[in-house]
Amino acid sequence: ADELSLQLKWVTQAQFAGYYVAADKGFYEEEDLDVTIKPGGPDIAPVQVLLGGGADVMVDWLPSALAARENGAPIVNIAQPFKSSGLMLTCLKESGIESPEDFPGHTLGTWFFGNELPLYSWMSKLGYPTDGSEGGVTIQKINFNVDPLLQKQVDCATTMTYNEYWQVIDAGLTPDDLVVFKYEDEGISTLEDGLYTTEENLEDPEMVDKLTRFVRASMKGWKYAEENPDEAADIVLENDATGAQTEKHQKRMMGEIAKLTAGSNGALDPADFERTVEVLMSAGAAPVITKDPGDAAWTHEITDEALD
Amino acid sequence: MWIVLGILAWAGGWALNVWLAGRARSRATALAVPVIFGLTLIFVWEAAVRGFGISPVLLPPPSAIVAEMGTSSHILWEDFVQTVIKGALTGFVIGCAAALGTAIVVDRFDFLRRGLLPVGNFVAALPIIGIAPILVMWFGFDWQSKAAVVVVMVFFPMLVNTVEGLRDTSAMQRDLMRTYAAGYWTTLLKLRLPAAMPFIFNGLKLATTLALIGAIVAEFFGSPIRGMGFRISTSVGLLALDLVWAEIVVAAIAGSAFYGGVALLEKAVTFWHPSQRGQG
Amino acid sequence: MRERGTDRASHNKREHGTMTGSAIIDARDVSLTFQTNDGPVHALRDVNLQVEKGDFVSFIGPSGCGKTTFLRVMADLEQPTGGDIHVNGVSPEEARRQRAYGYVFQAAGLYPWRTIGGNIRLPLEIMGYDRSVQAQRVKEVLELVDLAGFEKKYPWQLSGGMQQRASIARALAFEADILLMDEPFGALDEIVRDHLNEQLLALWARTQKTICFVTHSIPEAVYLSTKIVVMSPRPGRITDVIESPLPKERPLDIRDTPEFLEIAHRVREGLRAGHAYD
Amino acid sequence: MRERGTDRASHNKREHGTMTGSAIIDARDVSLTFQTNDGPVHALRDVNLQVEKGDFVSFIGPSGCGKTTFLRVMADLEQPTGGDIHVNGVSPEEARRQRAYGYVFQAAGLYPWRTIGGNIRLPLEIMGYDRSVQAQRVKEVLELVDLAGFEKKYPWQLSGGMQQRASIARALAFEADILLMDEPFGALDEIVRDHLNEQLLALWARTQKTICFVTHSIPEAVYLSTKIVVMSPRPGRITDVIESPLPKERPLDIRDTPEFLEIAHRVREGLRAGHAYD
Amino acid sequence: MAPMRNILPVLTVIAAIVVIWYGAAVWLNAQWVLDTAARQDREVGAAELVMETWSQDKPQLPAPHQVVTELWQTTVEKNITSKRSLVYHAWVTLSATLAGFGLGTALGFALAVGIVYMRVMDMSVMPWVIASQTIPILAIAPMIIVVLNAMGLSGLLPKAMISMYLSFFPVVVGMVKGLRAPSRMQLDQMRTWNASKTQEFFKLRLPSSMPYFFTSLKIAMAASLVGAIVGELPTGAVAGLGARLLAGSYYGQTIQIWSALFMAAAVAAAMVGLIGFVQRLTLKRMGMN
Ligand SMILES: Nc1ncnc2c1ncn2[C@@H]1O[C@H](COP(=O)(O)OP(=O)(O)OP(=O)(O)O)[C@@H](O)[C@H]1O
Ligand SMILES: Nc1ncnc2c1ncn2[C@@H]1O[C@H](COP(=O)(O)OP(=O)(O)OP(=O)(O)O)[C@@H](O)[C@H]1O
Ligand SMILES: Cc1ncc(C[n+]2csc(CCO)c2C)c(N)n1
Ligand SMILES: [Mg+2]
Ligand SMILES: [Mg+2]
Repeated sequence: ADELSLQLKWVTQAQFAGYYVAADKGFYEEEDLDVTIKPGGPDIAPVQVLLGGGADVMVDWLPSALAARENGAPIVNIAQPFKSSGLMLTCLKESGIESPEDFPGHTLGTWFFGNELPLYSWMSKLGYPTDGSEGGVTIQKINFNVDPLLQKQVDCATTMTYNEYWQVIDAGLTPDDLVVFKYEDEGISTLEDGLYTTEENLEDPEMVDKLTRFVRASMKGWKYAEENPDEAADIVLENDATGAQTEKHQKRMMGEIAKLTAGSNGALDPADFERTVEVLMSAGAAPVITKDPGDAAWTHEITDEALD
Repeated sequence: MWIVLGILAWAGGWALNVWLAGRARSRATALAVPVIFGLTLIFVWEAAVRGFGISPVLLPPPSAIVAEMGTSSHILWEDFVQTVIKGALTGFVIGCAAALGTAIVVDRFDFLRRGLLPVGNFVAALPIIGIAPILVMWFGFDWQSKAAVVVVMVFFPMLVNTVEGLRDTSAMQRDLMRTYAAGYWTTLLKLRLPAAMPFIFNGLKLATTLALIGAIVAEFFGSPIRGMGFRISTSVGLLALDLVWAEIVVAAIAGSAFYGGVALLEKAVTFWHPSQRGQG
Repeated sequence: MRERGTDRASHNKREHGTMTGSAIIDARDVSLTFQTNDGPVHALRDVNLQVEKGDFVSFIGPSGCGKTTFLRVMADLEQPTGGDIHVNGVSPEEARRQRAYGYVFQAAGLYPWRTIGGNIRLPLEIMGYDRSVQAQRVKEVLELVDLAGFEKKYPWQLSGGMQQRASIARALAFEADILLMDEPFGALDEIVRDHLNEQLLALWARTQKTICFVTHSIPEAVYLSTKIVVMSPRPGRITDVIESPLPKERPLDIRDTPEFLEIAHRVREGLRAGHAYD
Repeated sequence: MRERGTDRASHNKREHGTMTGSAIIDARDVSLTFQTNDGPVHALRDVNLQVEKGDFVSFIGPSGCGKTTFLRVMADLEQPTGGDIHVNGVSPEEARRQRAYGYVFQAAGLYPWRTIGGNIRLPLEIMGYDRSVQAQRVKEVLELVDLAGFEKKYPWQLSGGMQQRASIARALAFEADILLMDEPFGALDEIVRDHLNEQLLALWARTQKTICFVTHSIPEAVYLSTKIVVMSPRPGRITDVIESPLPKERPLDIRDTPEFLEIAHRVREGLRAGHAYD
Repeated sequence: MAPMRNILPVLTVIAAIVVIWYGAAVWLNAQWVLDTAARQDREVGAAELVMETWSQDKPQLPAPHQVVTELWQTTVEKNITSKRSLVYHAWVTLSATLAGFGLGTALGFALAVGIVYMRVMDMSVMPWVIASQTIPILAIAPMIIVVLNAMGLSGLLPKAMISMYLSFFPVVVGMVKGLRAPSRMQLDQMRTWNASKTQEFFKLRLPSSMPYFFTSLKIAMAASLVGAIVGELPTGAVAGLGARLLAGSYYGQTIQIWSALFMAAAVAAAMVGLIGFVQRLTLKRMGMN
């Protein structure tokens, strides 16, 4: 079998169920592939792993992928299993926020690494300064958990529909205590989990063939996971080496993830790409991308072949 | 081509140093030798990056880092103030002062010494990366939590060194004080603190490197949107490695300068100790 | 540990001591046992000694016989495990608090972070002397031990003999009634030693201090003392106490007189008895 | 630094030296200046000395006059800044490589992690003696210095005087032609000192070693030596070299003979000349 | 040397810490209890408040018994090969720690010997060794891992390398001091016996450096553990105490974080204790104590 390794953007969880299912159900084997899945984490930049040769393909979000590309990393999107964005801003109702008009004077916590850009671009659309000055908001970098929100260090925090939001709920708050703003609804959504590889790999026909088979099997895994969420969650749990995940949480996550993958057959929709670029470039202050990356940043070559 | 150049530079630099070190020891050679060594290292790095065609998102060449330091100097300065001046320095001062005070109390009451030091050693073994998030949770995002992390990090090395130093007087030196019927405080001031100075400086020197690392690492776990740790962690995510390395260079320079300053102070204060006199 | 009056000689001496009321140091049946891993070490056993005010007492005896230990007991640096000792009629501790002692240790023990002047000034600072008095005293004692001009040097810049003299100066700088000196002239050559012996005698005559002095040199002991205490080891005890008939005024050439040689002979015999050879 | 033959006496001695071809140590115009922060210290200037094979040479002089420094120059532990020195006809370095020296340092300097036996065995191990020879030698020298039975003890379990004896034993354990001893009997009392003096003389008579011996005691120097070198300080120079007329066979009471006292007197005068006091 | 004498003071201090800890737990967690109660329109009495602060799922500061319970459950009650067993994770970290410790000690030792015997190294290397330690390891650890990965090294070794990076420093510093500990006189003695450099090293410098050596080893061991944990973060939260800390932090599982922390400290204490034991044995055999 041909060996192929996949670098994830985050730790093993239902967010990546499609790949684990494909491996577990033998979809990769059917394509004569031997796939190694490497979990990620906050200290792992998948692009570095990819360029360093530690992986052949990676899961990444378009904003950080484009930022890397502008910094000289020749990476290309080859498939996009996630159609919609799961990012949202979750606010405490007690802070008095009910609609975007209420933001001024509050502290909004966001993840960085490129995830802050949609928020900046939203604020600039709303006309709020982000330097904490009068009539504006304060942007605070928070880590990948919800503690700052629970401890009221911030009034709003970025969360994923499938993960952090439920952690807030698990902590004892009810949906009634919260107000959420989905990026998808606010017109600032960016493309999330896509599959990327290097330009060099795409010039190698053998590799292209492998990737094609990989994408095909992965999409099969995704569709299987959508249809059998509980089984998919179990498979994910099986593969969690930290032993820190819980069944309840993963099953719920799988349900939410299915909503995000639903609209995609695996091929990138160029309109989504354009929208993401536009959001990123209108972020004001310190944009991570300064020029339109153009169509070189994605290709349909693989998906066309895989999904024909 | 670049690889050959790198090897040549390495050999040349080392030979030059061997020659310099063989000559009489002077201020100039003492300075020149490490500088030449460092320059050689940097050149070899540059040559390797170019020679092997290493991607700049993995390891940028020194020339790119220097260029970045020029263009982002205002960012670097802002981060330096936030992390080094506000976080590391405050924490260093508070932590060392607290440790010194505690050491004196612990030394006064033997019961405390025997109880606190073993427990202290255990607590000191708690990894910083575990403590930092907790302290950020307690002290907020700004520099106060960084200072707190630094305090925790420098406290025990400093405490242990000071306690050891306060006990490092010879029986005869103490007996002399007894024959003068000198009280506890007099003995502390005139005998034990001076005698403890070499140990205290050992602790201080250790604390300088710990303070800087602590302040930067703590920023990984939450910070306002400035600071060296913040910049490093976010820039890695965006693969702006020039900036990351520029920050690292600033950290290394600041750390070495800090260490050097304390070492100079040590030389001035403990000029009498054999380890200082030996190098003349 | 404590064994009482089994020994005739010590019993006699004790009675003698009781009669002289003015004894400035009055040790009765003093014993001291160190507990070590190898078992107890009897450093002193049933030591009885009376020293009058103004006495110059030399202690002589083989290495390890307890000379240093006895000095330490007097200065309250060591607690006897048996017997009683009184200094100036009070306990050694009380006397120490009254700052009765000037102690010259067997090794110089100067503080390396202070200059020679600073080292000599140290006890004066602690005892709260005036600044001007301090400077005056430092100058005086430095001259006394021939170290004028070395005030600003650090201890390690001096040779071993000079360091020893500085430590003597330190003990002389303040007004202690009792000087305890443990082999102070050990590392000095004969000429310097003679010179310092003279100086010490002059100082003693002038100030009426009481001096307890440990030495390995028989002539030195005889030349300096009004009372020579000969000790023997394991357990450390006093084997002989010789009252010197020599006059207080002692030129160096007194050392060639028959009286002197006779006392020296008696000391040597006492010392020899404490040794294993023949 | 180097200053040549300006001094009549040294010039004479040099000629004298040239005539005796067998000099085992032959120092000509040796000078040594230490460069310190305060400026140069002239530790030795124009030292001329010839030592014949089998000589017992004592060095005596005030503290800091350069005795230790001269011993160190002989042993190639210090490089002279002027003049020439030959040992056995070769340079000190060469002689050192041939393991010509047994050196007893001013302080005992035993290795704390080795037992007394182990310390004495150390040079034997380094020089590659057989195991059985090693054991034999250790036993012999321990007896020589009266430390039989202490082979297994560690240095800190011994008193200062015993440590000093162990360090003497260490220098005697291997076959060095030249023994360099720097105040070896400093911390010992008179009786032990006399005893060891006798032992040392016996050893010297038996083995025909050449011995260079530093001491502060005039009687000791006179009693032991065939040649007494008197030195004076700043800069360190040799002021007198006294060839002893005493016979090789020396009982302890030779110290009361007129010849002995005369030599002692001459040494004392020489020594006094090097001092500041009258 | 007499641990027995220390037990009472240690227990007293621990008791004091536990009391303060419980107090702090009430203080830090009370806000949350009050907020929850307010949302549920519920009144809490003082006793109730205290009890609830000590039994939250995700407290700001877990109470001691919560940590102890978690430790018990994840060590004793789990099969040690299970991924949910803290013993398993501790072992993963420990193996990287030991490998890094070994490498670091060897490197540090070699550098120290070079510095002591070669003047060039003394003058050129030392300042850079110090500078190297001012670099925040957490920042470059991911890059080291990636680069090593690119070179085909993965698994234990990259973690061990980071561990080594942190642990060689105390060994260099301590051993340079230790190898230079012999006095001038001791070195001169060796010279008069015409000892070779090797003999001088093994018979004098090495034995004199032993106390420094062991002290350095203790510090290096603690540093190695930190290195191994730091190295675990960017290998992808797979296994080990570092991964455990990380996972705990994503999901706000403070109890899990604290128990991983304590496990790490216990491992460090055990290893340092072991070195101390070897130290006492060695020094005793060398007649020094
Ligand atoms: N702290 C101690 N612990 C155990 N034994 C001790 C201690 N101090 C002294 N000794 C022992 O007590 C005895 C007397 O020692 P002391 O120092 O009084 O001798 P000394 O007469 O002063 O000898 P020296 O002439 O060598 O100075 C010795 O056998 C010594 O080993
Ligand atoms: N390493 C050194 N650096 C500078 N000066 C030195 C050094 N060694 C010795 N001296 C100086 O050289 C002079 C001679 O010293 P040396 O040790 O030879 O004296 P000594 O005759 O052995 O005295 P003592 O009787 O005290 O042992 C002294 O003034 C001393 O201060
Ligand atoms: C560079 C980069 N690193 C991490 C994340 C965060 N992230 C990616 S997936 C995921 C799972 C959420 O449950 C999280 C937190 C990011 N957005 N960008
Ligand atoms: Mg004594
Ligand atoms: Mg000398």
